[in-house]
Amino acid sequence: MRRLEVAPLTRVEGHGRVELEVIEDRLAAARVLINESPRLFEGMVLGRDAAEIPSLVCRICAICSTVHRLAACQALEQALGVIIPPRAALIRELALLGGHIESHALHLYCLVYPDLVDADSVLQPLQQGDPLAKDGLALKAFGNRLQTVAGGRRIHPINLEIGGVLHAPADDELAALQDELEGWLKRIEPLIEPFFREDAWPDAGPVAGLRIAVDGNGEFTLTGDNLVCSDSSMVNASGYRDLLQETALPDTNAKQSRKGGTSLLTGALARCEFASPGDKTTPFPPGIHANNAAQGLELVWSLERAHDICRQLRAETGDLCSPFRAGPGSGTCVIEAPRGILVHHYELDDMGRVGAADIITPTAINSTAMEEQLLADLADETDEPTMRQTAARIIRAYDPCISCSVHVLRVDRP
Amino acid sequence: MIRTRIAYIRLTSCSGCQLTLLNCEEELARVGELFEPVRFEMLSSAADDGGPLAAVLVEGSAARPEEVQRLLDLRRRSRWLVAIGACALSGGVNRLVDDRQGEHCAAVYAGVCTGRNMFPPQSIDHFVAVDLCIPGCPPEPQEILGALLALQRGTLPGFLREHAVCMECRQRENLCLLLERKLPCLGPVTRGGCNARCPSIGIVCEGCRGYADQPAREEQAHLLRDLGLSERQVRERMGRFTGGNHETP
Amino acid sequence: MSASLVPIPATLVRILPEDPENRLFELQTTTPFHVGPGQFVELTVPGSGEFPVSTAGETATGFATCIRQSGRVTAAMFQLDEGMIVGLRGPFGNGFDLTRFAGRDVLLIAGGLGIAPLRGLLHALLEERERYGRIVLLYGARQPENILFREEFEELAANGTVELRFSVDFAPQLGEGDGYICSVGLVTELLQGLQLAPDATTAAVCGPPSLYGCVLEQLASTGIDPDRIFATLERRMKCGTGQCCHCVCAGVTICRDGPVFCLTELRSMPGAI
Amino acid sequence: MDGFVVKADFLPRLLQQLQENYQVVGPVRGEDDVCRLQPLDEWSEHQEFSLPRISVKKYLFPPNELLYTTKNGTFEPPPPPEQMAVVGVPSCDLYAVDFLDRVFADDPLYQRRRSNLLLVGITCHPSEDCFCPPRDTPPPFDLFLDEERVFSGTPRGDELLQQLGDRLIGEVEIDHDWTCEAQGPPLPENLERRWAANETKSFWEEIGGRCLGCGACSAVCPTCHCFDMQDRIDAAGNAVRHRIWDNCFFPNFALVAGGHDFHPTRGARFRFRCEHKLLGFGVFRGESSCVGCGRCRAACPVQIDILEALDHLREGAIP
Repeated sequence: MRRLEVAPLTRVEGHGRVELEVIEDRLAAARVLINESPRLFEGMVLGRDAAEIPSLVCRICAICSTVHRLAACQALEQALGVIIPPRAALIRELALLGGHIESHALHLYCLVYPDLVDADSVLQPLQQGDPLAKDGLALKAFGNRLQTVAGGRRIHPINLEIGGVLHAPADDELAALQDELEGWLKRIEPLIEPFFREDAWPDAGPVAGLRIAVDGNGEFTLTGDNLVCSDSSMVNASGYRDLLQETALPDTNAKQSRKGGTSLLTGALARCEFASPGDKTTPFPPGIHANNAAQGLELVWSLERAHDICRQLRAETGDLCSPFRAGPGSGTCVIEAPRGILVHHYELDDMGRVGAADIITPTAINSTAMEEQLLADLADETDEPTMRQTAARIIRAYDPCISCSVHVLRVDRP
Repeated sequence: MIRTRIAYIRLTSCSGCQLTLLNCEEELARVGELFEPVRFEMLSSAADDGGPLAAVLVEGSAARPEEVQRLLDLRRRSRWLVAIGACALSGGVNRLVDDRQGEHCAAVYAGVCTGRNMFPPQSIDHFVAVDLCIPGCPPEPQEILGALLALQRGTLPGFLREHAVCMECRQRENLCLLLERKLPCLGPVTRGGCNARCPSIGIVCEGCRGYADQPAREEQAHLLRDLGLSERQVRERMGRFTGGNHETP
Repeated sequence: MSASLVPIPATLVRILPEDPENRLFELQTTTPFHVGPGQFVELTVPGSGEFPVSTAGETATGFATCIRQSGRVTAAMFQLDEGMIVGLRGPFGNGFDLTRFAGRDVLLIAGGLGIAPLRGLLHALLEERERYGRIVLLYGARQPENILFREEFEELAANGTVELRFSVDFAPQLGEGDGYICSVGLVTELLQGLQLAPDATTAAVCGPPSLYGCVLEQLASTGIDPDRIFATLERRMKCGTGQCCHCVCAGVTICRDGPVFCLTELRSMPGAI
Repeated sequence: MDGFVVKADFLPRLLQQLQENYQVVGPVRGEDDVCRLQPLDEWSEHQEFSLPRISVKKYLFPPNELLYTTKNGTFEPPPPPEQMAVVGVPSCDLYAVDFLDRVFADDPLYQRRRSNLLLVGITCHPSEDCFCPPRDTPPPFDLFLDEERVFSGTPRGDELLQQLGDRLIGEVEIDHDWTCEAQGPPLPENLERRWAANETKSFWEEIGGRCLGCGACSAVCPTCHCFDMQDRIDAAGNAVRHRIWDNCFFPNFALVAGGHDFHPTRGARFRFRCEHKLLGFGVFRGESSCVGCGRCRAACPVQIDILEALDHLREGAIP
């Protein structure tokens, strides 16, 4: 037996590596390992006032900071019985969409696109004046602008607190965003086209894992009350544990999610399959690489939705934040991070302080599927360099966020 | 033109400081012209050639021997070492687990995590000499870019100041949240350079850039208590980014 | 003097290492630029910053300054090569008034890098050597190898132009060539045994704050008129024009009203030394 | 100086006239109830002449001002600023401009801005924080509006009045009382001697013990003019320098190479600021530059009051 290493995984978020066990030139086992220190956010929040939590937990991950912060707000609002004003909900969703656009653009144009043009990084195509790299980054910048206007900052937004939001974008800011959104909607198609090209990807087999997503009743959504699974089951957020059966792996700082022994897939591809949009004439590329195309499709939907929200917000004048009183309760939020389902669950004691917290991140959910996918797609591969390269591209296709999945993947054994 | 060789690594943190550079979308092409990212895993697949570096940028706190090893190796290879962000500078939010690390580890991993091979997260100046500090959680893009441009010219940058957020907030003629809204703003003791981003949209400063030079911590704590915060709340609020909640101001 | 905050370009025509920490930079400008002894200029390393530095004397084509690598900007200055361009503002401040020295014995007391402005003064005095009586230079440095401009001074002493005495804080052993090193200890010890005519002597002192603390009043106690005991002060002089307020001490703008003050003035400036 | 009674619509007409040649700014009260100087597009009936958070100083001595850009080994100053007219400047802020004019008398960049700035003063409506010193000479202005009268102070002002001749009714004597109705206590006599006698630390250190060192007082002061300079490389690769507002409350303000700090405590820094405001530095020694606008009192988060320092000096013994 030989052990091949793809280390470090590059152009992904966080430190990880892949170990491939090869027996007689055939891949026998695949493991995704992480190189991160546990950061113990679920412990850190214990004993703290609910109000402190959103700004702490958004520091789990920079790329998903908006969605982490929002998940905490929503779970804690549920625990405290707070109903937020409709205007605040719109501003929050705008921030969420901004994060979605930024993250997808980062993944597609900075992390994946270099593979399509055979470069080490996006810097090479950029310097050569490649219009796709340039426009892709401009789209990423625009996602950041949405996050800034609605969330107050690109990374670790400040505007989202328990009860609603603290600040409303000015009308002229919203009007400017509307104009820009219209511009983007006109030019988005050629920008996502390369990710649909079939010849751009390595050969790949069927995608592993039961699909799960936040239920949008057939529509594109990032928020909702229920989780839906491709085996036709549906659970309410509070029953997330039934769907995501997490176990701690012995002797490691790792947890894994499965459903009745079957791996799960979450993310853009899963969402697209549930959303069944009217127009899906363009076929997706093969296998898991379809996730990239699905992200492209979501960019379009996100821009459309953001445009709609800007319009609605300009007509809104209501309150921004509902008052709340500290007290006991428990709440769960399921929400779609750019790379899949994120769950935040908190239990508050009589003083309104956190007594228990549980955070499940999408990359943790996908980890088993990733390993299965590596095994399946590389089954016939015998050339080692190709094996390494393809393995890296398969992992990249999931758009993993290793730093925020820190407590749920296997770390290096000591 | 010979590009300046740099590395940008991350230890225990959220990737926000690296993302801050990638968020300089308009300037990235220029960055690519001037710099060769010898090691910057989030951005580039190029394999580290192990050669000398002009500067290594470090995000995150050190929490494992392996991270210290990586720091020491890059320090040896580099003319300058730049600590970026609250985690690298003070330990940041990572420090909030500090003395309860083992306890939390057990809670989060249902007793299976032993906390082995890790130690309470530390600022990186515990292990290596730091030439330049760029604060913030997250840091300001213009501070990172400006610092890079200076380093590329062979000098440490001189524009990073350590005065309080209040100065910039006053220059922007904002409503004073502390004085006029009676909100617990940390502007008077927090290091500026963010152009008072949060107070300018009516949100109190939460201190993400760490303390200003010679902060009036006791006076600030007194103010917060006057606004109705409990002793514990004052400690938690002021300690969020400045090395944990152990120190009473 | 120009009060403009926009520098003019100056070329580094020569860079001479003086000792391990100090270098002499000779600058040249396209238009004549005269810096009097005791005055200072603001030097800009483009992109890095600006710092005040006194003149260490004029050269054939401009003037020289002696710079110690002590911070960020001076470190950047030390990266520059001959022929490169720096920015120059000034000259600033009131330097030494040579009429106060004319017809009198001159006592120069320097500690460490304080020798640089006094070298500028010495050069000015030597321009018209005949106008002055004795010129005595007392100079304290940390170690023998830290004595700046040593050869130049020893040559002047050898031909009788000046009387010279060095002191050093540390010296393992004084050897043959150390003839002018008279003591191991404080520069003030060099004063002992000097046959001074206090009422005919003008003194100029430059060095670290600790030097002023002990030497100025000691000179006054020997009988030298406090109006004829001069010291040059060091502060964080940023603008050079009395506008930025960084160097203000006791209401006095050091950059504009100084940096050279007589002891009588200094006595009325609490906190100045 | 000429004075005229004006017709009711003089102000809007003046604004129209100014907009032909100047960028016009004036005090505007925002949604957050804060008054700031900002560009004026049109004359509002509800235009309120209250004291802006920061005076006209921000246009003459901007918080962050480009000093030069390097180009091929030379240091190029920025292009000259645009012509600007500031409408509705209260007299305390005009006196502050007079002080700054003298501080920066030799500074070409300041003078370039100043000569491009037209000032339209206005009788102020004092707030509870004001404490203006007595005045017997007028401050600098191009035009000054005193309720239904207008005065011209410069040839530029004369020219404007000529252009607006049809809005003027009749010439009047100028009998304006330049001392504001919110008159503060006069400076104590023998201030310099009192100052020297009051070097005793206890009072200043007691205040320093409350002070946050945030610098808000200096930031809002219309005569504070401490500055620092910052160098950087711009995106195009040129070295640039900016002049930025500094603040004597910052710990490194009086730090010298070698690490000695001449103002080591917040008490010492507060004393330094009071000395600057009340006694003056350098050629301005003996002249108070405090115009009594009261901004520093209003801005201090811990209610430190320069009048407290003045009282302390007044009550202290003179040797």
